[in-house]
Amino acid sequence: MKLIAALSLTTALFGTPVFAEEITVGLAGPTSGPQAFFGTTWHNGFKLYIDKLNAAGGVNGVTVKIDQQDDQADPRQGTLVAQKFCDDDGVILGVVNFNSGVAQSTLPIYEDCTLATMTFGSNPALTQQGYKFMVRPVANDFAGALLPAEYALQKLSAKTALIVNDKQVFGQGISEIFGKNFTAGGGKVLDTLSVAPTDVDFSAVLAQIKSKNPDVIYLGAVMPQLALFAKQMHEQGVKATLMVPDGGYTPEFISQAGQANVQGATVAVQAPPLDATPAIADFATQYKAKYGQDAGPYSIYGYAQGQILEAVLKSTKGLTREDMNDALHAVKADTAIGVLEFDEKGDLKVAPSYLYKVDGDKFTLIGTK
Amino acid sequence: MSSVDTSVQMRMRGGRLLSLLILATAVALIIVTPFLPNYYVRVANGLLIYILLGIGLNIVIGYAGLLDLGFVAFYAVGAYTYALLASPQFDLHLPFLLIVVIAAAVGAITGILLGLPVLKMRGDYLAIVTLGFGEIIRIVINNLDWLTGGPKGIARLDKASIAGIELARPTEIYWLLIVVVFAVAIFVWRMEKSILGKAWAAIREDQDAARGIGINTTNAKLAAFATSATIGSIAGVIFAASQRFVSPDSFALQESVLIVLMIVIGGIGNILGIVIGAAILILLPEVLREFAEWRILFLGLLMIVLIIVRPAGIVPRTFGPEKLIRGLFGK
Amino acid sequence: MTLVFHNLRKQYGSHVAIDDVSTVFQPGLIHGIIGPNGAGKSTLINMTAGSYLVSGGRISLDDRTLSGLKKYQIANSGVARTYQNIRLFDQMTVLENLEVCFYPTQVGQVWREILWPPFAAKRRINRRDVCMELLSFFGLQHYADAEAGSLPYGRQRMLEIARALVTNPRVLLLDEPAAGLNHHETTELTARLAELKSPDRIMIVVEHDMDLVMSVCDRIVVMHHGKLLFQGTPAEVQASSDVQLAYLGTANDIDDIKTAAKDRRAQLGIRARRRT
Amino acid sequence: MLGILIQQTFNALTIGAIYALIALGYTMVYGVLRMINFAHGEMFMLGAYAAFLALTLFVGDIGGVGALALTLVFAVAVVGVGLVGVGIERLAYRPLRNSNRLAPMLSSLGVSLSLVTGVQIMAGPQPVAFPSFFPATRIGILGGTVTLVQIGILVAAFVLMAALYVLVNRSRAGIIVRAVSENRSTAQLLGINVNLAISLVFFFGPLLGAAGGILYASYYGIMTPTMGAVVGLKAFTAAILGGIGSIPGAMLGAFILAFVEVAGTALLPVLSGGLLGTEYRDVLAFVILILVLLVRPAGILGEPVSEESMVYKREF
Repeated sequence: MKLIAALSLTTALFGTPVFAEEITVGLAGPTSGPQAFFGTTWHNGFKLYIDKLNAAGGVNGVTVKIDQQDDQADPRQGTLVAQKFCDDDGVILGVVNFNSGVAQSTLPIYEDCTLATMTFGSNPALTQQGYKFMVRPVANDFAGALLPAEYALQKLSAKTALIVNDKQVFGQGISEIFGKNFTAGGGKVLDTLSVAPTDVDFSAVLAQIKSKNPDVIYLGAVMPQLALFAKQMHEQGVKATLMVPDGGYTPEFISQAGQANVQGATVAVQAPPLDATPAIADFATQYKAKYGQDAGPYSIYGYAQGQILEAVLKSTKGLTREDMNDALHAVKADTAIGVLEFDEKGDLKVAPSYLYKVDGDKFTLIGTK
Repeated sequence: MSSVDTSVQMRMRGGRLLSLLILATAVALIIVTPFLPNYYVRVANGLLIYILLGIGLNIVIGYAGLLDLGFVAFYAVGAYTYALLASPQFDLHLPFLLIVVIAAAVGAITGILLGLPVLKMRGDYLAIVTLGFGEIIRIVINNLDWLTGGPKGIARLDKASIAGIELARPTEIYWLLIVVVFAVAIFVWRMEKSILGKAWAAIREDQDAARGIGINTTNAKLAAFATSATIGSIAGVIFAASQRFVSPDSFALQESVLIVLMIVIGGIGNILGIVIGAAILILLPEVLREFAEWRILFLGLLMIVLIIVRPAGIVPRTFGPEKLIRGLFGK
Repeated sequence: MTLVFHNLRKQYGSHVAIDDVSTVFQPGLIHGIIGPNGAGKSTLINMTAGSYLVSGGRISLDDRTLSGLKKYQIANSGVARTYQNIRLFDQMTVLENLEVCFYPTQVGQVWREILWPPFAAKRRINRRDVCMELLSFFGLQHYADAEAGSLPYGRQRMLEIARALVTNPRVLLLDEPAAGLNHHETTELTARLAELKSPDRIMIVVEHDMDLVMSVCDRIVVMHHGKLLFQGTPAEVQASSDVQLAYLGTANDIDDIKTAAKDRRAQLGIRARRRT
Repeated sequence: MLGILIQQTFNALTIGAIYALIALGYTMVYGVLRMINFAHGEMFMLGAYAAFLALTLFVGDIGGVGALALTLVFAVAVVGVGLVGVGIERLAYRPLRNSNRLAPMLSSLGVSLSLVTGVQIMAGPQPVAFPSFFPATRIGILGGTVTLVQIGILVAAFVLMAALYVLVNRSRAGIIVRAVSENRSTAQLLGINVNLAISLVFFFGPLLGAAGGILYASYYGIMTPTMGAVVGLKAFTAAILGGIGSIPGAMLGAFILAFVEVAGTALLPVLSGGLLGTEYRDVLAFVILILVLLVRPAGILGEPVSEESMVYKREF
């Protein structure tokens, strides 16, 4: 409300809306604590694109300043960060909420202060609650788990699957959806086993799995567990095909697991092949050049969110929070992970999904939807 | 003798000024905070919740001398009690105050259930077992999906309201917390001054000698566990009502450790110490936000330095609230 | 109306510390328990107070069995004690050390005390009055608000006895009350003990200081290797050749006992200084 | 069925061996200082990072490196971490030696936080792939699959533990440490250099922890700045289970805990009729810990508290 009052005051004084030369975008995620790796590399992807954007003079002269904040993947910290962005009238867009849990507690705050956000949490429930100021530029878990189930049933002729998840929002959610799709398609889920999110030793679980002899194993977890599991699976002589969600779409998946251990594993992700367009091929090299290490599992999404922001800035009527929200919901952005548009709930209209197979030290596209 | 008297008088005068200064600052801060931007109010709310938790845990650690590393379990019990009874989860929407009463009862029962098996243990064994209980509760919450929503947690909790007044915005929660913190602090302070509080102190100092003067240490310890758990549970209810979302992430082991640290750094066994400890461990990271991970490093090093410089905490055990008030009137 | 040991026995593994001890302690008298180191004197005190479990036999007070009860129950049956190594509540004030003894009688209405300030004030004054009177008796009234742990050693000994007296116990067990005290303090202690004698109170003193024992005790029990060797008045004990032989081994003079006691005191004195 | 049994036994032994190496550090420190050293898990983490650093500095590429060079790297890293342990004790714990018992414990929490964040800042928060010291050969034993890595870890851990055993029981340094563990003030009166004993413990404890960290990182092929927290807590639980302060107890506790974890994964769903899944594994571990402590309050091999020594004085 304060913001609107301030703006109407400016309008009254100057007659026409004043466009600032620099806007601020709130960027929040876990940059310390156990999930620091995900948050930092995701943020780096975003910053990489924004720095490029600013270096090129911004969009119509408007440059972007990033207010990066650490939410430690903790809902309580998340609310503080959200309120900080809300209180800062300069912040007109949020790139936030790496974790669905953090999103659940911050979305009401962003809604209250009419600050539009690109939310990262992929739990389907987030967009079902009627929030008007959020979009989710990543596929929700429904999309992420459909393709692998189809592939397993049709291409691999799998009859039985075994699900392992890390009992976290993402891992459990996406693996449940895989299970439903797999069962609906006529397959049989032999068992669902849970591991702790901090586990690194899966030998005991794997020994049990071995005795059940499933055709495929769906692993709902994140890095580095995906790589550790793949490695130990091979070492323990489990023959099933391993299927993992998008966290595995990173060279680290292959290098940490050991190339030989991870051959044939499938990864479902929203991103097209890295060599699909020159821009994406660029991304990986640019990232490495700038940060001195390979892109993290979610860096590409950060990069794409930068591209969405660019598109929004190009199309927005003004630089108020409301304008940005309208533009964000109406945007059609051509990004590294495809053309993205949002429906009225804020979900992607078309959530592209690509399925890759590890082949040598590369990911080979084996299916798309 | 006369020189002693003057020095005492001088100390008193200095003490009076100090008391006045501390109390005036506190009152000013309490009144000014709700008029600051919401971010500051939310930070203050977080601080107040931790102070509440600190007051609760201090009963067991500071008064009774039992090292409890699983305190977060009660916090979780309270938060989930609210979440289950005031959310779409089971479509139950009980009034806030009723839930506070229920949560207090559930907290007390949990406290006694936890207390019973660990009563005979002491020191480090007690620490690891309470830690284990904290973890057990968290793991169970994370896995009882049908009840607690599992890792997804429970969202869209009801707004709290008392007598038709809605308590949802940061400033409203702030005033709720101010009232509760003061009420609980006064209650606990009176408890400490009561015969039960003295018995806790005796158990802390020498458990066997305490038995020797006729103290039923089992009951006294259970009373400490139950009271502390009740306060933790009430803090959980307010946390859930202000966050309007609960998930197991908020109740990790680190939270228990954080509260213990707060108590020890601030001054063990002392309500004022808890406030100082909470201010250091909760506010400092917020103030230093822009330094990202460096602030955590700084916090770690600061912890070591503070503990080495003042092993029993910043505020001495004897410098309680009554000293402040007495100091104010020069008595 | 007596404290009775019935065939009392204490065993650690195969080692028998107390072997078939039966005796009766009368109210109105001060009973001394003496014996060389390791004779089992303190073990008797510890078993009576419930600090140690009883392996065999029975302890009864006024026909009520104490052995088998929990330590706090024994205390609440009217048995109070002091410890060989002083065990005060160090970080509590001197006054609080006494006040806390009201716990068993006052805990019932603790809710009222917490929630109703006038009641609490009344209680506080009441407690304070009783305790201050006791402190005055032991000359500790000026220390009331000092931390117990900060008191000089001798004062701590007195405070511990004062603490044992708050509840006006039927049985007062004193485990080496003179250990570590200087001559002046021992004299004071002797005087206090004599004054504490009352027709309802059974007082038992375990002590190495023979001057004290002989001057203050009415009856003396002599322990030797866990067995009850002799009991009688101080004069009878001093006259008993059994006691002299067994207690002193080859020596035959009470002065040797005194030397032994002095050594013991010096030893405890070192410990006392290290504590403070 | 036998195959699974053999395989699971080896799985448990491998995890147990790593827990044991870390649990020993907790128990030794507790023995001399009666202190829970929460920073000990970080020694485990530092071990892996130190070894990685030594590898990159001295060896470069892991491929084609002889066993001697690897052993050397291993030695440099563990000794380095041992020295760090001694330094930490000097700076963060020694000033607190005569204060309340809670103080050094909380100081160690500060040390832990600082070390994790420090490594996170210097090396980055991302998991780093760690080279395997052993070839990934699989061996079939009666239908079960055991890897050479597992056997290598078992051998290395047992050699280290045997060395510690000899050190503690046969060497002069061991006598000093044992004397101080037994009774610090008496040892002091007898002219034993207590500071030396404590420094020795803070050298060998972290050294073993670091060795555990290297084996662990090499086994799982990965290291992260936060790897010490979880494993440290497990090892601490193991030390308590076995009876903290007791060296054989720590080893026993570690293997018991590892077997409980594996059994929890393998049997919990079966035994509970599907009611409790593998996710309750850690609950089972803690429940067993609590049950053991109820029966034996000082842990399995801990010295039972005798009636006489039940002097409950203020602890903090």
